[in-house]
Amino acid sequence: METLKAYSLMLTIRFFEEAIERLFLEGRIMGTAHTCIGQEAVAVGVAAALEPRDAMTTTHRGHGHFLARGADAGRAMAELFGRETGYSHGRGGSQMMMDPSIGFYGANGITGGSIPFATGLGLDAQLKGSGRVTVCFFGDGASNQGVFHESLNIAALWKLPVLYVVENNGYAMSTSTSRGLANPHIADRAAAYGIPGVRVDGNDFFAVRDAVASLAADARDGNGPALLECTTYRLSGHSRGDPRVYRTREEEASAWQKDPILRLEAHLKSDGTLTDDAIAETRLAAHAHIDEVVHFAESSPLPKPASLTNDLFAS
Amino acid sequence: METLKAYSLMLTIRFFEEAIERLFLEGRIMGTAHTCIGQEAVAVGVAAALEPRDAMTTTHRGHGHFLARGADAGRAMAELFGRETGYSHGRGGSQMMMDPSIGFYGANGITGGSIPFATGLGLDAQLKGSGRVTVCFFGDGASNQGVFHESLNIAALWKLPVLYVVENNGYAMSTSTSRGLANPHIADRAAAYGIPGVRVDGNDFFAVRDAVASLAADARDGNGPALLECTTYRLSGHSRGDPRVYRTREEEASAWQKDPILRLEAHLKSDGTLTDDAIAETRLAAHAHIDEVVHFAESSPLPKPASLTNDLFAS
Amino acid sequence: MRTITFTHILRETLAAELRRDPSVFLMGEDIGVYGGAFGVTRSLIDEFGATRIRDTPISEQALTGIAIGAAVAGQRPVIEIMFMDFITLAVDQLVNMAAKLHPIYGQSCPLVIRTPPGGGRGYGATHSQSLERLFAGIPGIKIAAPSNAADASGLLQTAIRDNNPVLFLEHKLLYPQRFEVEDELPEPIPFGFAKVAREGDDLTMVAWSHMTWVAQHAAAKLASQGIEAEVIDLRTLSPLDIDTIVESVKRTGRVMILEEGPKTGGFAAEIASQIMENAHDYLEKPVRRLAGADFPMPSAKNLEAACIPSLNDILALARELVQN
Amino acid sequence: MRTITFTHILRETLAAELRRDPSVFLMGEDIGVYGGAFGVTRSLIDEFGATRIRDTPISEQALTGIAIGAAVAGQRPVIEIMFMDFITLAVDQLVNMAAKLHPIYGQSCPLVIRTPPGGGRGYGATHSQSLERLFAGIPGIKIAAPSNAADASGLLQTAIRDNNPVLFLEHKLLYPQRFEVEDELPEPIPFGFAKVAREGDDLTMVAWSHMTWVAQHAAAKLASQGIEAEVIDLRTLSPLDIDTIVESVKRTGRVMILEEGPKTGGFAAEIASQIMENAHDYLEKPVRRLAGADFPMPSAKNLEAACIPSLNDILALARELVQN
Ligand SMILES: Cc1ncc(C[n+]2csc(CCOP(=O)(O)OP(=O)(O)O)c2C)c(N)n1
Ligand SMILES: Cc1ncc(C[n+]2csc(CCOP(=O)(O)OP(=O)(O)O)c2C)c(N)n1
Ligand SMILES: [Mg+2]
Ligand SMILES: [Mg+2]
Repeated sequence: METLKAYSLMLTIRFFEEAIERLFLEGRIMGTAHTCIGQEAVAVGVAAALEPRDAMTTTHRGHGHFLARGADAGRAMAELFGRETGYSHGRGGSQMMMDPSIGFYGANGITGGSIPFATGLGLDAQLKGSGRVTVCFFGDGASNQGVFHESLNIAALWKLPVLYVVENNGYAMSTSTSRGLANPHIADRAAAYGIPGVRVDGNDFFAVRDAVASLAADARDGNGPALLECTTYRLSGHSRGDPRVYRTREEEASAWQKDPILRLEAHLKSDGTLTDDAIAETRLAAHAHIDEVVHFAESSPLPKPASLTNDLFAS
Repeated sequence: METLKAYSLMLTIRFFEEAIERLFLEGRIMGTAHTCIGQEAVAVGVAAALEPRDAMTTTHRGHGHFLARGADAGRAMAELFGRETGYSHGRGGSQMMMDPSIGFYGANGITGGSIPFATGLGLDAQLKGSGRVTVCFFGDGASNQGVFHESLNIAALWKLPVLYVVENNGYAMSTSTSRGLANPHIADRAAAYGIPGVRVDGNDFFAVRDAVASLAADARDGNGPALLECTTYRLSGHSRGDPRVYRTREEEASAWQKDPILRLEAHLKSDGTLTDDAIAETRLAAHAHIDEVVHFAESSPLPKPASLTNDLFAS
Repeated sequence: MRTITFTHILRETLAAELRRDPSVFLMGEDIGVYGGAFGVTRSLIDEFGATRIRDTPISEQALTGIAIGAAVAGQRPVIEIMFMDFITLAVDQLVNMAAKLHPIYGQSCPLVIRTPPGGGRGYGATHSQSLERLFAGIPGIKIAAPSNAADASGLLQTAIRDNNPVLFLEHKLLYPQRFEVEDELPEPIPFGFAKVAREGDDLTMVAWSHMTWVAQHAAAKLASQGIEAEVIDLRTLSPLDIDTIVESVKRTGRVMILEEGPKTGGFAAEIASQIMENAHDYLEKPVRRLAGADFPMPSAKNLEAACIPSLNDILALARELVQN
Repeated sequence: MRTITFTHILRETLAAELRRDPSVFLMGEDIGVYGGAFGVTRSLIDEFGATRIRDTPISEQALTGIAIGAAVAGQRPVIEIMFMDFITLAVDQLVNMAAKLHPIYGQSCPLVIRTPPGGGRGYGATHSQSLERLFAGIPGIKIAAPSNAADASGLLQTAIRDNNPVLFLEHKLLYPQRFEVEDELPEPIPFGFAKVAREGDDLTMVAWSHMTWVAQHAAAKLASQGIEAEVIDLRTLSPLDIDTIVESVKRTGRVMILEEGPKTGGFAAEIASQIMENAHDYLEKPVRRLAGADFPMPSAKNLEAACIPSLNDILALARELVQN
């Protein structure tokens, strides 16, 4: 993925998420959602290093991963609107969308719930010899779920081609990593399974991309899984209506200084790839795209309850 | 605990377990049981280092721990016979006995199931400031359960006075540690939680005792939990009727060379504590004790089904 | 008298119990400074501190097991499972450990598991389930499912003072609802006593938790049409007060059981069976269950609504039941 | 014809399916060289190797979740949970992931979970439970519970070829039992079709898994006393063949449902409710459930026996049902 594409994807994600926060405030969408503002470099950095055949699972905070992987933003947004055109026909909502045609296997709303699923995708790849690498996203909080431990042990034991990417964004809801993890260096947990544990600055698109490229290549070569910790910060609240009483506005302000989008923007400006005008244009285009996305979603038809009856089981 | 007492306890455990294997063969007891032949030095070494106020949880292979902790062998055996005089009035069987009066909180038959329970005992001790240390026994196989990870993280985070003792006896049923653990050095898992991980020869009574004494003192002093790996070997089959197809007779023969009881016996002889005659006498006494135990158990009355009706709930 | 939300009376009750008994403590994810996902424990940390209002990592299995161990050792933990859907992770600890402690080992396990079931908020298939069915068939676990503030307080007190594991259901639609209550917190309400929420002789509606309100609205509507429905609010599922149900059914001869969760394999089936076993000869019509769709809860508002028994569903069934 | 144990026909069936379809593989604890705790998979590793007869660490939650992921990707995993009691550890993965895949995401999840429920072997409270109740109320999971070798084979084939999660119950008392079967493995048996294991017009007995045998023994005894009991072997619980039950009940007017697990909150309640909903007017007597004690399974032989419905219990209830 070229850097410009990455930049524009990061903008798309940011504006998608901002739109969602707005839409909730305006009462135009219901239920709940978790936005990934501030973490766009992880999503896009990872996606930039993957091949089309590769796979990905995500978390409750998964819009960015999905968009980075190539989702149709309109259909994703339609899912949040609970419309028939949504990825899950309005049945899933923010946390429950999949699109195997682009190697995207979603999340299920259970923190850590997709870790074994991703491991199973890895087993499938190994059985088929498909050369597919699966990226398994999860958060610092999710790394405390037992199934993390079970899955990594098994993946390591069987040398499955899975790259476990923990987005350490400092918090699990209100619980800071230092209050949730006895050893807040999540990459250190890799040693328990005898696999590589690597830590990168998750706000640095290039660092994420390069680390993933290298670890994915290892996994593809049959060297087994790895654990990649991307340190970042959740600039948004945990979910809508989070008063963020568990952290200070100063801390947030300083985190905003490290906004991964501004960082990539600065890079693109300093190396001459983009002018201020071009930046403004790209931003405008991304905004316009999201406006269309929202319009598409909101004007899509509602799903029909009758459609449920026959869909419980696969035939 | 003086060494002679430890030696005699190890014999009691060995003969208790041998009696059980015989009783199954003779069809005098039913259900199932897991014997700890070969692992007696762990049970007794740990118990020797604990104080009366301390607590212990065990595993499916828990008779040795229970006896080392001071259980009445007759009541334990009666439980295996399904008698009213058993610790659980015949309701529990081999895997389900507790006696809080001696700080023994049993197991529940679910591999790893007692790890959070022990952690909860540690929380209780911390809340009460009771100075109690809890030893949590589990096997190499159990260390692959998610709840191991969850519990150790929490215990470390909260600095609970719990000593996690993994009896690495080489196998989880038929699964050797190298086929069950990506990194077979279980003590290495401690680093994930930032706690001490120590490995000792679990067939060496003194090594176990001293390691526990030191780690328990740390825990009592408020320094939090530790993970102690005791390497040993399960000389018996996994449970009754195990044809042991997963390992060779040669491997077993060489493991028998390291029998912890013979080892302690040799030590006691070489340092002049015990003569050959005294050894024979101690063995005879232990045998006689177990004969009585079996007699007590077998001649105890059956429990009455009617007793169940009112016992579902505590009042 | 005063008005109070379900959330607030739960908080007051927890505070009162924390003051009353030093062995009571709360434990769960984000229950401290954050106050819990639904705000029930908000500000309790100010009075009771982080030791007794204890945040945990995201480790439902261990936090439940830790509470069990602490309970057997003499504490009275009240844990919060943020959404009932997540209790699936603690099933082993509850079924194989907590539920066995007294019947097998003779140990008390005074543990309360507070958790919100239910849909209606568009949270989707893993944040909307009514999973009392997972525990209703497990001997050794009690289940309370209050529908209003006074009952919530009285039953929660009883749950905390009980020496057994109690699953305490707080339907998420109830949290913001306001109720008239006495100024003082009520006395503990003994388990196993249903409440007749509305009297009537034409048919019986059995419900619990949020469904009680749907039933009561329906009953009010029916009354305006000359049909007097009795509404029985179970308050606890285990133990089940079958006597009150049977007494009512003997009078009305017609009964429907309302359940939010999927119809198949739900708790309404147990109630229906017991009614049949105890009042068969008084039934004018077969016992009817009106329950959720046999489908995971979808998130879209219109789909979600279609999966939960509605006022209209109840009215239609009630009319059918009272016919001839 | 030949005689074969339940264990052996399961093994033959697994082998046949492994040969037929390269995407089928087995996974579980100690299923390889050891052959599984009950020996079902013994020697399969010799033909199919350790890749397709895959031992796992003791990690029920992950192994289930891994199978789910692999299934969605196109494999057909057949996992073994060594005792059904341990499936408590996999409830989250089954309820929140497997059961949601098709209804919510539109994905197929061809997964079979083989596991032995049941008591009778003195294994105690965490190795003897009949926990079909945990899944019977979860839309999206199918449940098969064969009682004999031919059904076990036919249903297992169907389970493996089904594109949905199927819980496959192998009662541990059935494993060593011998059955007459054809020389060839039977054809796949479609789900949702109960079998009338014995015909009779005086009363109906509904059972599944091992309880079917207790029912048949009772029916034989009753026949010698002039009472003709029809025994319906459900074969699958989800989907439930209510039609066959109703047809029988319409003839007999008297029905008992047999369940090994505790009575309260069990699956018999669902069956009883559906009978009432569909055949109320034909019932001469209320539907009766004969089920296990509401107590965890004790290990002592005499206590265990007291917690499981016995031949005598059935005979007594049958006589009561056919009176006047
Ligand atoms: C099993 C389970 N427990 C708790 C929750 C509620 N919950 C949703 S997200 C979240 C925090 C997750 O933290 P982390 O894994 O760090 O991801 P982040 O939100 O920071 O992206 C919690 C507690 C859940 N959805 N599932
Ligand atoms: C949850 C669960 N899974 C599987 C089992 C079956 N099982 C009993 S003991 C055992 C092996 C345990 O191995 P380990 O922890 O090393 O203890 P050891 O038997 O070696 O003492 C297994 C698989 C069980 N009882 N519980
Ligand atoms: Mg986080
Ligand atoms: Mg072992």
